[in-house]
Amino acid sequence: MTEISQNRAPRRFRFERHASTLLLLAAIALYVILLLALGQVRFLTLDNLVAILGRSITLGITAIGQTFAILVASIDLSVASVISAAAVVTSVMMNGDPAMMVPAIAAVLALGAAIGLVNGLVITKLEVNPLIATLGMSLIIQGVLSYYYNNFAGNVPVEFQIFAYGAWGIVPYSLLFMFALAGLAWFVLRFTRFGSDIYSVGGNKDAARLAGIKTARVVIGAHVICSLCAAIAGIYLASRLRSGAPWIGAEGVYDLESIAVVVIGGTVLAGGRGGIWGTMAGVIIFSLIDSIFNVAGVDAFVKQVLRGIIIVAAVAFYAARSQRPVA
Amino acid sequence: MNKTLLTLAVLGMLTGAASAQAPNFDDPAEFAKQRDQLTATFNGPADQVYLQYAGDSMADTAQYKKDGPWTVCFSNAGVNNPWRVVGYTNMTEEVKLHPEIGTFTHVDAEGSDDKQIADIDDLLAGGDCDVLIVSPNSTAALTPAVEKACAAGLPVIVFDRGVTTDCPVTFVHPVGGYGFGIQAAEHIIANVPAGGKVLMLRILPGVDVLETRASGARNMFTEAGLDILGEEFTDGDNAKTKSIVEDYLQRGGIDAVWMDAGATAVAAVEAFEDQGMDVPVVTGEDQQDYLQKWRDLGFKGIAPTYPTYQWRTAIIAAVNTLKGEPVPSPEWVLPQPAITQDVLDQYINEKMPPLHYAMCGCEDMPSYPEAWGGSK
Amino acid sequence: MTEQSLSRPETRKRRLPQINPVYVLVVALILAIIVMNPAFGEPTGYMNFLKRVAALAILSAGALYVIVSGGFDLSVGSIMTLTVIGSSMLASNDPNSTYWIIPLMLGIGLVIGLVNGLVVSYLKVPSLIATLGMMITLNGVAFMWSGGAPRGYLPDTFRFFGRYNITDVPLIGILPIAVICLVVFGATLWWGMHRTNFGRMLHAAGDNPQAARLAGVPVQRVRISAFVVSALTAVLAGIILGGRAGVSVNIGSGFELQAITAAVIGGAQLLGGRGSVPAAIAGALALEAIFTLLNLLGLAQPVRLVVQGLILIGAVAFATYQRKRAGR
Amino acid sequence: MIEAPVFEMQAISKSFPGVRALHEVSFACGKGEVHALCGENGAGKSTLIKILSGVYRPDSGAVLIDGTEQHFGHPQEALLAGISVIYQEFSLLPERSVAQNLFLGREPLRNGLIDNRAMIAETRRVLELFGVRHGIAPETLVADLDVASQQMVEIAKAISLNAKVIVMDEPTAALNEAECDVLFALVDRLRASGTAIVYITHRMREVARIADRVTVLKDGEVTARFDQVPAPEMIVRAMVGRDISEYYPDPAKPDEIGADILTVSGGANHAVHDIDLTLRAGEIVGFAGLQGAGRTALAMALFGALPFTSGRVTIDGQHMDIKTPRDAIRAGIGMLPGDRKASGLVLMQSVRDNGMLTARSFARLLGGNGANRFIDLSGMDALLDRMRVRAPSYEQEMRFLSGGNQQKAIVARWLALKPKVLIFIEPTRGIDVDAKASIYHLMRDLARAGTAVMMVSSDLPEILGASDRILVMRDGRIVGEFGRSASEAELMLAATGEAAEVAA
Repeated sequence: MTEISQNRAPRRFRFERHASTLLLLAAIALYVILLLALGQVRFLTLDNLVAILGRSITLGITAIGQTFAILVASIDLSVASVISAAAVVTSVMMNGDPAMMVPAIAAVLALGAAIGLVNGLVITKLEVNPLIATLGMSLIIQGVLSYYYNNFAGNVPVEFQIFAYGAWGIVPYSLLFMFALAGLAWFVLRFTRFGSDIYSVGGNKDAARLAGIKTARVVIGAHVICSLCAAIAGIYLASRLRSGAPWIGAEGVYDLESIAVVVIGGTVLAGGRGGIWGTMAGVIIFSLIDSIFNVAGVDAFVKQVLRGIIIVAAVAFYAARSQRPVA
Repeated sequence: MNKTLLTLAVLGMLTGAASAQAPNFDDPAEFAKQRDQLTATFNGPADQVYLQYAGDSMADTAQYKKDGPWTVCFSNAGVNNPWRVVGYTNMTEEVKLHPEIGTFTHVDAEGSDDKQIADIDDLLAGGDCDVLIVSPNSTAALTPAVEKACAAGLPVIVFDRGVTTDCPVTFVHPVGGYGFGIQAAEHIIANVPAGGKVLMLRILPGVDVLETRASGARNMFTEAGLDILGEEFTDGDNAKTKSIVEDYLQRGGIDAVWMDAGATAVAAVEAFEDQGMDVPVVTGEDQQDYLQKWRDLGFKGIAPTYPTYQWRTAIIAAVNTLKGEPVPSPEWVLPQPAITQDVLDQYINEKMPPLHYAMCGCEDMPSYPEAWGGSK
Repeated sequence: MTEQSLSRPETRKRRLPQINPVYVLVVALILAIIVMNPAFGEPTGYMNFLKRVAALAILSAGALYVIVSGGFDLSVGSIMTLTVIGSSMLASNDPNSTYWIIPLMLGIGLVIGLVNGLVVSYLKVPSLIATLGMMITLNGVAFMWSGGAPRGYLPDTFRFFGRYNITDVPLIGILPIAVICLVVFGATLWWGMHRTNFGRMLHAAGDNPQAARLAGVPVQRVRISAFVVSALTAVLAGIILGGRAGVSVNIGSGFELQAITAAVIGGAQLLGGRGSVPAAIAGALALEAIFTLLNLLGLAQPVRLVVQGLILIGAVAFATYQRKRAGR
Repeated sequence: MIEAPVFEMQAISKSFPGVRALHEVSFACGKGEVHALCGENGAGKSTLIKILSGVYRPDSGAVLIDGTEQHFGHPQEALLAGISVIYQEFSLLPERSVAQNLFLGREPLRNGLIDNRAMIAETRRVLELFGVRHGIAPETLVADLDVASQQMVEIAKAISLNAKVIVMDEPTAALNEAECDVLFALVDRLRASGTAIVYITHRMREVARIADRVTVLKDGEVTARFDQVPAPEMIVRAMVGRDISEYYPDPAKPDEIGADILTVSGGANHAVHDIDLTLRAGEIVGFAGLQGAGRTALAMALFGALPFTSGRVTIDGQHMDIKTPRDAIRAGIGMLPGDRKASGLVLMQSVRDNGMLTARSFARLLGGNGANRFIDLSGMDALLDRMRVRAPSYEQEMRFLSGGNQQKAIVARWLALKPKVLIFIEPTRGIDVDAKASIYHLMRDLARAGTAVMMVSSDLPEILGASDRILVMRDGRIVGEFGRSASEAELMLAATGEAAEVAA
């Protein structure tokens, strides 16, 4: 088979590279057409644009991390639990005291990094399928968390709520933060050796190993980043909800949704191909869909049906053209 | 993962009247207050329970008076369980009774705090709302969003679960969790001899209103000298409920089952039935399936309620506000009657769906019963 | 000279027939339960246990088909929900309706399985995403159909399969219908997986789809069939669970991951090629036994989650370790 | 031995489950030396190299670099020690650019960040060593390159490391003559600069052209070591270990070749063009050519895996429309893929299941898996016995068997269906010598029984030894037809389409 698979025609249009942009444009077009058709032009304002972009900050931050995990041909189902844990620890540690803001954030980030480290170690050293490893981790975190807390616990000081509610003009800090984080992630993937290694390990683990890359470290690193992002998302959610509860991660279905937006953004589940901006496009598409549903007054149940179909259709939009077999 | 979602859905259905303070689920003062309210007389028309209110403190709403047609916006925590479905139907039917409401905009947060905050932002950004009704997904989390809406000059009506601010025009809710627990516990104490064995089945820990239901009942059982076999969490899952009761039956007899919510009461009853045993006292809630099971098997049941008519009341409060009429405030406390053996038959309606909540206060509406899935 | 090179290590390496650790686990757990609660050792005790686990066990055996073929099926829980809600909507309390509702539900299951399979095979959507989409969609459909709350009861004829016991059976006293269903469907699924050409092709397709295709296996059709089998067993599991527990809106949620967990505890290889129906059923028994045991020990729900997580990771890590030790 | 070898491997032994790959092999290479490592497929060359480069750990023996013993646990350690390898299987990432591949895992940094400009400049510099004629742009994605260019990138990757030792594992498999010359010039230059080069090949003329010394491996042992390049025959004898005549079965006698079984006229798809071809009963037709010349693509087209988009195929004179492998199998065509692990075997299943697979695929879906209209289990066991598949039990999982036994089990798969045409792609790749001979005999037996056999191979001696007729392909076309008396040089000439030196 080697001969054929490599015997490709040179220089063809790389559809996958542009598909997420096409999908985003389609969603925007649909939204605008819908507003015009319904005569709801009052939604075509900058305020509303900001509101739409700001809908999915938690999902966006989580998805940035999930992009790393998926690029390296892994996956992380534990992000929702990490979000809950991070939010609860944030709010319990701060407990209204502004002086505890920095220690709390540091502790939560350390917690996130530790969880990512364990995920990575279980996947690389015990060679447990990432799906199972992170699902198991998710159950464990959720269990430990619900053992100690069963409601909203603690609260964050008013000063800390600026993270979620403060704004620069009409643009919330959190939105700027998300895009800054995405920029940072893009930078890491594009300009650092670690970022390059992520693509290599995700693309072909054996080749990466032969080239002298310590593949296990790269996988672990990707998982640490993934869990760190989930922890940041949890911190943000604590600021937004003013407190943390052990169910808020699961409530938002951030595990499956983050995977869905990453895949819709054109990062392939098999790893090695994709990027952050696709993921951000995926996040915005999700926000737009939500807004479209709200504007059109779609019934909650119909909404769910449509959302399921959209996820599959969007992924099919790329995948059907790919020659690779899928599992 | 999804089990958690399920429990959250159930949680959404049962959490109400959350107190604004830090969680304290064993508050003797609140306990006593609710105990009194259960038997107190309420103001308002006797035949329209959804218009009744405790106390006589009213809010002046003249500043919100506005000519119709109005746009009424409603940010809903979700319609992901039968209680909320019945409630939401009450609400939409109530809307139809008010021609002044030109547009009723409903956004559904699907059980997510994060999404509900974003939804309220959306409504504020482009919804052109004249009044905002909020059924918060959780108390503390939604407070900033509600405050933001108040700050935008909108009259806000909150119902079911509360928020920790008094900026809304009013907060509509029934008596509360202790009341529910008290009604069920009193019934058991009256029907089980001292030393009897009680199994307490709960949906999940940590939810204010469920905790108060349990703590109220627990204290009463201990006081009455009943033996609490155990407190088990069912996740609101029929199958699990059945398994738990079966396990307890294998280990010995049960004299009463106390339930903090009625969703799985029938499963608990069936566990006795399937073992070929007589059904002891099993408490429930006002779902049709439980009421009918109770009547058919003739066990000693009781159905405390967390009435769905508060969804009607929320619309009425909004309408009154926009009309500039006074509204009970800062809280509009609704009566919370229990269905007992004496009145059982008048609440049973076999034409209604099994998980229809009988205490809906909706029988007088023109579209009853079809809109609720029933037939005449 | 050439003769020397024939002394291959493999001839020395005669492996003992290994017993799947899941069976040891089940026996140990059940013994532990009996020690904690002797009543469990009596027929009513263990028959009730089997009755309770029947739905999950059948579901796991069905889910195993998709796992062996190299995919995931996250939609099974929502199929169970749809089955229960749909049946309650259609039955309108008519006991005779069961006879057409069950075939109809199986028909719906067939269509769902076909769609899953076609989307995975022809649209090349990874099964994780395809069935996730299906899960969200079907939950929405179930809500749409019922308007958010069930609108009818399941007639007793329908609940027969999950609820009723044959009493006065010699030796064992009671024999729940659900246990009979478990044996019948379990045996059928075992036969399909381990005794037919289809089952072997399923293994081959999951093991190495490219090789299977070049060996003439109709890989896509085999995969689609696996999704169909999975969806059909989900309908059956839904009927049994609905029979046992009655109608509720989220009855099936969480079962998709439990089914995968059970199969994995039973030694199934994620991403395909290896799996055993009896071991998957034993995995389901083990899972339920753990829950029962933790309940008996008075451990709270959170501890159950932790234990479940540890067992999940432990089972897979152990299997990997064993395989590595056996040599690659 | 050399005074101070750059690296020295002492008494290396290595076994894998089911096969002893190396037995006490010693090997060394000095500064400025090109040491050819020769051996048949499966002789242990690749394993030896993988031990040198830290992919495998030896079971026993020592690796010395500049006189100090090293225990590489990871390829990176070997890279740091100055050992760079051009692997036979490409280790390029198709979705990354040429420059990114070249600097995989060791991107140049500036202020801690990847210096893309330096990376591209350096890539351009290295690629220029091959001559501007090839014009591979550093920014191109590897997926967009043809096979020869990919091979060039692979070589450039190893060279750009400035390693002390460069191992080249059959680097010319995909190159045409001119490209080979560029490579040889490069090797000369590297030698002059003092690099130690291990050059793996089984092409004798390449050995003659560039090697200083030769070591021959056979069955995991060193069978000969020459300090000067000897006559090719001596190397071949050391590689094969016995007379060629014993090794390859007799060719078909003229009367054994029967009727036309399969014909193709004007067959074409995106990879092959203008295919006119006849396969006859009793005849083994060998297909030679460079990698990427379209041989495998042709086999895949005949087998329906990448079907012809135009042209006409007949079997036994009847027109066949073959669009899928199943169509091909129904028409009586079988195929043994070249990359057994990736495309042939279902490794987690038993030997028996592997053998039964195709028969079961064409039997009743819900029929019992013990027997079908083609064969039953005892029939399969008999077939496996007859082919002398060595396994402790036929219930043994396939992955525990050696390459040769795996290959035989796949042959059994096809024999169960009694195909009219059987296509072998690289039938002896990764198979030890003894098993190899039995595969050749098996092919011959099949042919004698009336099967038309097509063999695609990159191993010219194998093509010459086992075929009755040889077709050479280049750029997707059949460009020459030879009898088995042709020479390697003639075949190479046809395969590269350029003037070739006369060699072995």
